Amino acid sequence: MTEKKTPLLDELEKGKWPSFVTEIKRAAVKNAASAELLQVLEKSYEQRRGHWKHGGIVGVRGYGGGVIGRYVDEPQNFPNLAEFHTIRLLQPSGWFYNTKALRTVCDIWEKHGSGLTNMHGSTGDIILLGCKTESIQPIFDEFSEAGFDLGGSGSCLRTPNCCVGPGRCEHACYDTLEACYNITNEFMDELHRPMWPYKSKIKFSGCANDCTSSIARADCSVIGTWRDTLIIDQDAVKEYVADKFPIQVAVCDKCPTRCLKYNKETQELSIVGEDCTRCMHCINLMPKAIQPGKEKGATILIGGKSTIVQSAFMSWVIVPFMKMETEDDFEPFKDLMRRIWEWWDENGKSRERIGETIYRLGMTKFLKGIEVDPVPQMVFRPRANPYVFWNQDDLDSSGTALDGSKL
Amino acid sequence: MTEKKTPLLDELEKGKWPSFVTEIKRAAVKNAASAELLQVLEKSYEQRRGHWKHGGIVGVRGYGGGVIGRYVDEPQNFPNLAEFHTIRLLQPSGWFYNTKALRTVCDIWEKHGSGLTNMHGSTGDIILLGCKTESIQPIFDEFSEAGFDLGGSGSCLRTPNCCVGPGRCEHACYDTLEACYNITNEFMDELHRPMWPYKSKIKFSGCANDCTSSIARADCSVIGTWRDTLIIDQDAVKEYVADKFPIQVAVCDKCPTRCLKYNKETQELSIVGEDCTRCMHCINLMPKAIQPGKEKGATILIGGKSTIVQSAFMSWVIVPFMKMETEDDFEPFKDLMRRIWEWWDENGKSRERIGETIYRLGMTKFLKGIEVDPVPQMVFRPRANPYVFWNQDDLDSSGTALDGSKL
Amino acid sequence: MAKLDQGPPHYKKMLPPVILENYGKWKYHEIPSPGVLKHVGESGVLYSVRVGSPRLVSIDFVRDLCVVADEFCDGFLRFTTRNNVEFLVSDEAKLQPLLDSLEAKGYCVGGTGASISNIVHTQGWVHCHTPATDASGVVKAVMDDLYEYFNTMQLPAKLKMGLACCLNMCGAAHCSDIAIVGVHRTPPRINHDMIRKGTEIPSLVASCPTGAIRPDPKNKSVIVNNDKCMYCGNCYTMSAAMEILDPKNDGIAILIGGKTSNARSAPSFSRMVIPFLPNTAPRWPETTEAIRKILELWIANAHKGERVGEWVERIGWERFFSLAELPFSDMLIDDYIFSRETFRTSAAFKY
Amino acid sequence: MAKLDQGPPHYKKMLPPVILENYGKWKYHEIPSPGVLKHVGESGVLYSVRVGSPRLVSIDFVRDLCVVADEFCDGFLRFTTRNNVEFLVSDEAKLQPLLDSLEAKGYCVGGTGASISNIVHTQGWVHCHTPATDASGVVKAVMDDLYEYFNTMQLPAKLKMGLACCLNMCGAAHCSDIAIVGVHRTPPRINHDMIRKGTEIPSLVASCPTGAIRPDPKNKSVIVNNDKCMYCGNCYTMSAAMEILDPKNDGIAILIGGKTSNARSAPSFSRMVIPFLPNTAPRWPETTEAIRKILELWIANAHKGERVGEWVERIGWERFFSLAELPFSDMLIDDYIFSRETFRTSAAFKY
Ligand code: SRM
Ligand code: SRM
Ligand code: SRM
Ligand code: SRM
Ligand code: SF4
Ligand code: SF4
Ligand code: SF4
Ligand code: SF4
Ligand code: SF4
Ligand code: SF4
Ligand code: SF4
Ligand code: SF4
Repeated sequence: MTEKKTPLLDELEKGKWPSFVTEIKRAAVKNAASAELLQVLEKSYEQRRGHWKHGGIVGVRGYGGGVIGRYVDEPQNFPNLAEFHTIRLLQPSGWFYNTKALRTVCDIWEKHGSGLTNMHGSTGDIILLGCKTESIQPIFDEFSEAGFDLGGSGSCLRTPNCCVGPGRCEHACYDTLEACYNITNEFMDELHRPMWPYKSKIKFSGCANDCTSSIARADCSVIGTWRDTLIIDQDAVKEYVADKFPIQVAVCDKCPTRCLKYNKETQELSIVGEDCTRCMHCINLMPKAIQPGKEKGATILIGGKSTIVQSAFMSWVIVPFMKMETEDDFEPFKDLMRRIWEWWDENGKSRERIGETIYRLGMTKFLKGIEVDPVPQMVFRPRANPYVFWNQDDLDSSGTALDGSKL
Repeated sequence: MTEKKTPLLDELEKGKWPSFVTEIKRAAVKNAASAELLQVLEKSYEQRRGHWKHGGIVGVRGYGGGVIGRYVDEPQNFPNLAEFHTIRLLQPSGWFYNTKALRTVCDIWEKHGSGLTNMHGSTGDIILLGCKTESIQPIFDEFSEAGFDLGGSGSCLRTPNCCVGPGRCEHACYDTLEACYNITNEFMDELHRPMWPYKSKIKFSGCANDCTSSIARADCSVIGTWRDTLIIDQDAVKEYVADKFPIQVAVCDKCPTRCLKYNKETQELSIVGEDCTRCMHCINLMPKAIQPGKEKGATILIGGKSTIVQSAFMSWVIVPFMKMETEDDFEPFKDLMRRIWEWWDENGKSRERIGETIYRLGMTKFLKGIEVDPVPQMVFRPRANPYVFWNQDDLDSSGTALDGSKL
Repeated sequence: MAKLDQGPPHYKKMLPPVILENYGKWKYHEIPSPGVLKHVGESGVLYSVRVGSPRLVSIDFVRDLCVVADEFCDGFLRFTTRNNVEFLVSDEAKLQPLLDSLEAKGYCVGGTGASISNIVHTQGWVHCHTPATDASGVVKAVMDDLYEYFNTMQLPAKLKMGLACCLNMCGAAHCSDIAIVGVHRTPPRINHDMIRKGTEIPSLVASCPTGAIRPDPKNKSVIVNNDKCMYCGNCYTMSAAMEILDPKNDGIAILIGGKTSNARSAPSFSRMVIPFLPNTAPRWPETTEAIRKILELWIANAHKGERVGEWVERIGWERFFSLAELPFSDMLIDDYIFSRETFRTSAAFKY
Repeated sequence: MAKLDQGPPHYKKMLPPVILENYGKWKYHEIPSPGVLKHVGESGVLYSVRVGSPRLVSIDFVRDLCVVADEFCDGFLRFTTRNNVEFLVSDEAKLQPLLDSLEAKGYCVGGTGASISNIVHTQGWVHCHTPATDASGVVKAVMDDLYEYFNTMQLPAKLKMGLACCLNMCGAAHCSDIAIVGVHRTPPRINHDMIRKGTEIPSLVASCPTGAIRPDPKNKSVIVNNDKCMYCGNCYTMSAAMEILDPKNDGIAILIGGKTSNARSAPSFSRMVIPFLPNTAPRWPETTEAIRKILELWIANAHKGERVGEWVERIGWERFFSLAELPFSDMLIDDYIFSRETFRTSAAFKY
């Protein structure tokens, strides 16, 4: 490895935030490809453009995805980057690790790859950044041996992820870690063997704080909630008062439905249960005094995705409340997902995310297709136009005779 | 005229609200067509369907519109309704009348028409409902003689209308009656001789209460406003207090920007001027104490229309503030309208309202076309997608050299 | 020879002296009693007495108005944007006599302040070719039923109703507190002969918002894809050969919560809450009842000063449906161009 | 033989005992100091110490983390949804020593509560083929500049930033308080040879959101209507023959005011406030400065607890532009599918 200068990148070793340049340099010490990466990157910084090409079918036996093909645009100058593919590994739920597992990842990657990684990728995988085509199968074999599996890529179910949930959060309304694990395992085929119009993502958040940003980042957002009324511990409320916490201003005045009333005299909080939208605000501010209700579960929302093609979509409510307590409760969810994907598979165009398909064909057709009954929770507000499609078969029986009687 | 039974319609003579059936019957006494109308209508009530056909070119010499062709579907049974056209007459600004003018309308209409009228049509015209083709020209001639003129129909400027404004309202921020009169007269050609892709409407409201519903009902909504800060009369405020008017709850708490503060001690109202959106709420509730500011004018909004084809549109802000005090001030408005119609005429498809054309081509192209600079008041919020069109000619000069300097 | 382009009569000729004197100089107003507005100007006071009108009137009705105006208003009156009549009284002494006379003659005084006013409406079966319902008849039935809210001012806020007898929406009902909209529910039945005789096929094809119509060159006519049709009737407006009237299936949809004033909240569209009610002429009991129910729910639940839409937006549409005990169906979920913005992209909602 | 479909490692194996014992039984949390979370469970307390990560790291970085975790955390740690590291301390006695050790080794502790946290981001020039800007470099520059807000909790609320190096938005920046988005500004340059060699032309044509690409059968290639192109790069994703990278004109757009939590207000999209800033590598001073200005304006003006978007929505976007002294241009006005909902259909606004 020749030591080459990287004056522009060196500027990015200054400052308090940890430097990725330093990290590439660390890898470069041990790995020729990483050393060349430094040079290509310096070149990008000089020229202000990327130098990577994608494409080519790369992968492992038995799977249709999990590896992203990547090639430098001047292989003659950067031979070690001629092939520099990404491996995606399924992360453990909630990105929890013991050091043994982490060191295993490092060791295998040191042996076969660049020694560079993203902990983690934006979808959630462990991203191993840069290896040769010939190494892909050996890498997979070794990781497989060590208990790891490939993540998703291509037109398939992408690697689901979840928030820390019951692992460390008092707000969790269902077991996000188990749901993510169990459901990922259920859909191994959908994840490893692309077969849909386009990609599809699931993210699990334990409550409406949505710490996985599932509503924006996943085609299916599973967001914890409860069905009854939140629980107030009046003693704890008094402690907040004693601590001079401004309950009225910080909590009640910002409750979006103004359903939480603070009584200065009694130092008690009361709630109009049916007006609460379970937005989490009060619970966030007073976790010691306010808790989600007892009847817990999740809201299922569909359609989230980013900008390309039809604009960014956020997921919208399809099932307001689904129980998610035991493994059995996951079954209805899995059934629902199967019906949803099937409908999309039948109706979606190539490279059309499910949100776009639903938008194009109409929520009505989608709901019929997946056999879910419409409820007002699905919409912020009803339609403003009168362009209703009527089922012409039903019509005969809902028509009205000239004498006013139903037909 | 044979007396025929109308049992269904007779039901609509019961009840407290004045009855249109009674009115048709009154006309029927004098007019054969109106008598037949009663029969046709009774038939519609029996059968639950209309019996009218439109089409056919009917009109007066020199104009392209102002008359709507109408024909009963069974002329053999209702010979007097074989032709039963609508005449639209331009109403005086604000629908003010002296009885002489009104009686003139009645007399001419009695002579040539059904004796039935709408006072007024939904666009604003005096609607004379039902005459023969041969009568159209004589009717127009007589009305013309009496100082009346035809209103709009077809792909033209439709009859503008306005709220009562300075004629009887303390809120009027410009002279809606004069604006409507003056501008209607300016655009006589555009109104009487259809030449555009589709219809175009203007409505004038003296303030943001928008008593003409211009924002929903007109392609161009001219809504009175002011540019400085509203004026508070503190003595009058104290009178409201004395009258036990709940200022805090009814006014301040409902001010959308919460910029109006009531001081219980001093019994004074104060305002953070730059936060006020001039929504009219406080003025509506305390007209004796709060008035619009002194620098008055109008906001011009474009694009309103009802449901067909692309959905209903409400007008949106194109010019946040335009002076409207003197006749000279109308000139910039007229110029603007000419540019707007010209752009629409060039770019609009057949039967496409201007709001739809702007939506289809983008506000950017529209603003460039009419030479109006973009301001943030035009939008509730900026775009959420990054799909910006860049003028490729400007780009060279806004590009950045590799040394960071502007090109 | 008729004068062309002379424009409307000049409004100044139509104004009573008190208005000419106070023109643009009004200071404030009060509503001394339902239907009576008192406007105080810098040099004078004007009383306006608002009277309900069926809008579709005979010339004799207009002449009757003139008689009243001559007797009490020096011959001046006006009509409102909602087609009510306003008698303009400049002499306070004549106010009570006017009111007494109106009462005696059976005129309806009201419609001011927190009341319902006349329903903006359209032609319907009386004169139009596309109606899915009648206009004047429905208005009469509803106004009769709600009359107690016209001649009093006991509502939480103004209630503005609109009726359109077809989706062309000539009643501009699309931004009303309560909108009554005539709807067709079956695709057009094509009269191929008529089409061959003179319909401009390209325009007809272009008229369909959903692209349901395609040319059928073989037949020199068109074909309608019934599955794509949502019965807007725009094709029928273009060509009478596309018969859309269907007595058995036409009827009324109810939309609520729109407004156009900018006071407090931005103008908003009405939204569908009942997709269909039958055309039970002559008095549309299902419609009057549905409207009364919504209105009474609003009265019982709204804060003072809250328009229908402001109330529903505060409590949430999902809550409205459960309070109103109205069935929610897929019909009410938007599937047109701007549908996406109506989908609930939030995990926060009520039941 | 590799096992297929065995799925991710089981998370339970990755959890420290204190978590296993308190799994699903956490009662509440506190934030004793920036970067330190204290979670109190039914039978035990867990401290989590959050450390910033460049995300693009060497295996040695990961091994270093392991050393720390072994010493203070019984060998357990996790990563967050924003790619920070969290050391999981079950023994309170080890907390301060851990913090000291982290400090000594130069780790960045922070990102909790009302602070900025790591920027969700992407590959950029390091590894992707469509980037309009770098990812890690911009993030580094911005985080360095705003570091004072990472290791303190003095902001009005949490500030969530995202970066995407092209419109594919892998950083999912579209709902961030502050979004940094790489944008191209010139249409693709077509490599016709490459297209002829194997691009599937129908898919390429279909890939264009604005219909700017049409087939050119004569040339066995495609033609781009430059006037319709808004440089999204979707065609380049489909085919490398549609070269979209343009060093001179690529750069960054800033969007603000998005969020995904449902707390208080519904999740919302970020909205564009600066359409273009140049790619001034290596430290993007225009970008860091622009972000700092917006951030400081928010600090100075927001109510406590108000996210960026909540603040701007309260004061109004038009007011934001005047306060921020940012030029407003037609670039910022939407002209895409859902544009209509952004137009101000109200006469009420500020200046
Ligand atoms: C690695 C990663 C970015 C990162 O640095 O973390 C990434 C990288 C790429 N994304 Fe992505 N996306 C990554 C998360 C996302 C996300 C975020 C998320 O999942 O939460 C999104 C936005 C959310 C969404 O799905 O809409 C995202 C939206 C896209 C899109 C646009 C999809 C769309 O429908 O709008 C594309 C384009 C495509 O698929 O052709 C894309 C395509 C790509 C490609 C495959 C394009 C390419 O071939 O060059 C990138 C490969 C880069 C590489 O070097 O491997 N990537 N991509 C993320 C995956 C890591 C992981 O598996 O954990
Ligand atoms: C008479 C009137 C209804 C009434 O009873 O008051 C009316 C009646 C007709 N309207 Fe209208 N429209 C009338 C005000 C409106 C309004 C309300 C307004 O102007 O404030 C609207 C909604 C606002 C708007 O312009 O969008 C309206 C939106 C339509 C449309 C749909 C236009 C659109 O772009 O969506 C049509 C369809 C068309 O033009 O082909 C239409 C078409 C028609 C036709 C011409 C259809 C026809 O040929 O049968 C109707 C003639 C009926 C007749 O017997 O004369 N009418 N029409 C109104 C005109 C009276 C007047 O001049 O004062
Ligand atoms: C006479 C009329 C104007 C005209 O030129 O004809 C008129 C006259 C007045 N309006 Fe209006 N409005 C008139 C139609 C409207 C309309 C349009 C409509 O009804 O189709 C609107 C917008 C409707 C909407 O928002 O959907 C309208 C929204 C208002 C508002 C705002 C109400 C609100 O809070 O949303 C006010 C303010 C108020 O009442 O506090 C107002 C206030 C007033 C005042 C008090 C103004 C004044 O100081 O003189 C007038 C008496 C109101 C009353 O009746 O209580 N006027 N007003 C119209 C009477 C129609 C009728 O016969 O009932
Ligand atoms: C660790 C993490 C979950 C995980 O599985 O990794 C997490 C953990 C917590 N979140 Fe979160 N959130 C995490 C990402 C998010 C995200 C997603 C993101 O950042 O991309 C969101 C949604 C972002 C958005 O709205 O745009 C998120 C929105 C919240 C909120 C709502 C904030 C708000 O008012 O809008 C809360 C409640 C609060 O802080 O009051 C919350 C609260 C919390 C609590 C207090 C929950 C608890 O009781 O343990 C945790 C500590 C918060 C803190 O750092 O102050 N968490 N949180 C994520 C840390 C990321 C990081 O490294 O900084
Ligand atoms: S989404 Fe809710 S349950 Fe999950 S980590 Fe965030 S606050 Fe906790
Ligand atoms: S969860 Fe939200 S809506 Fe419910 S009481 Fe708390 S702050 Fe109010
Ligand atoms: S719009 Fe304003 S000025 Fe005109 S009548 Fe209504 S309140 Fe008065
Ligand atoms: S006009 Fe509206 S925004 Fe302005 S102070 Fe009055 S109520 Fe508030
Ligand atoms: S709404 Fe339809 S049916 Fe009624 S008058 Fe207008 S065009 Fe005719
Ligand atoms: S009724 Fe409307 S949707 Fe149906 S075919 Fe005619 S134009 Fe198309
Ligand atoms: S945002 Fe674009 S350039 Fe960046 S990693 Fe994703 S696909 Fe590549
Ligand atoms: S960059 Fe986007 S808009 Fe331009 S041609 Fe390619 S796909 Fe179409």
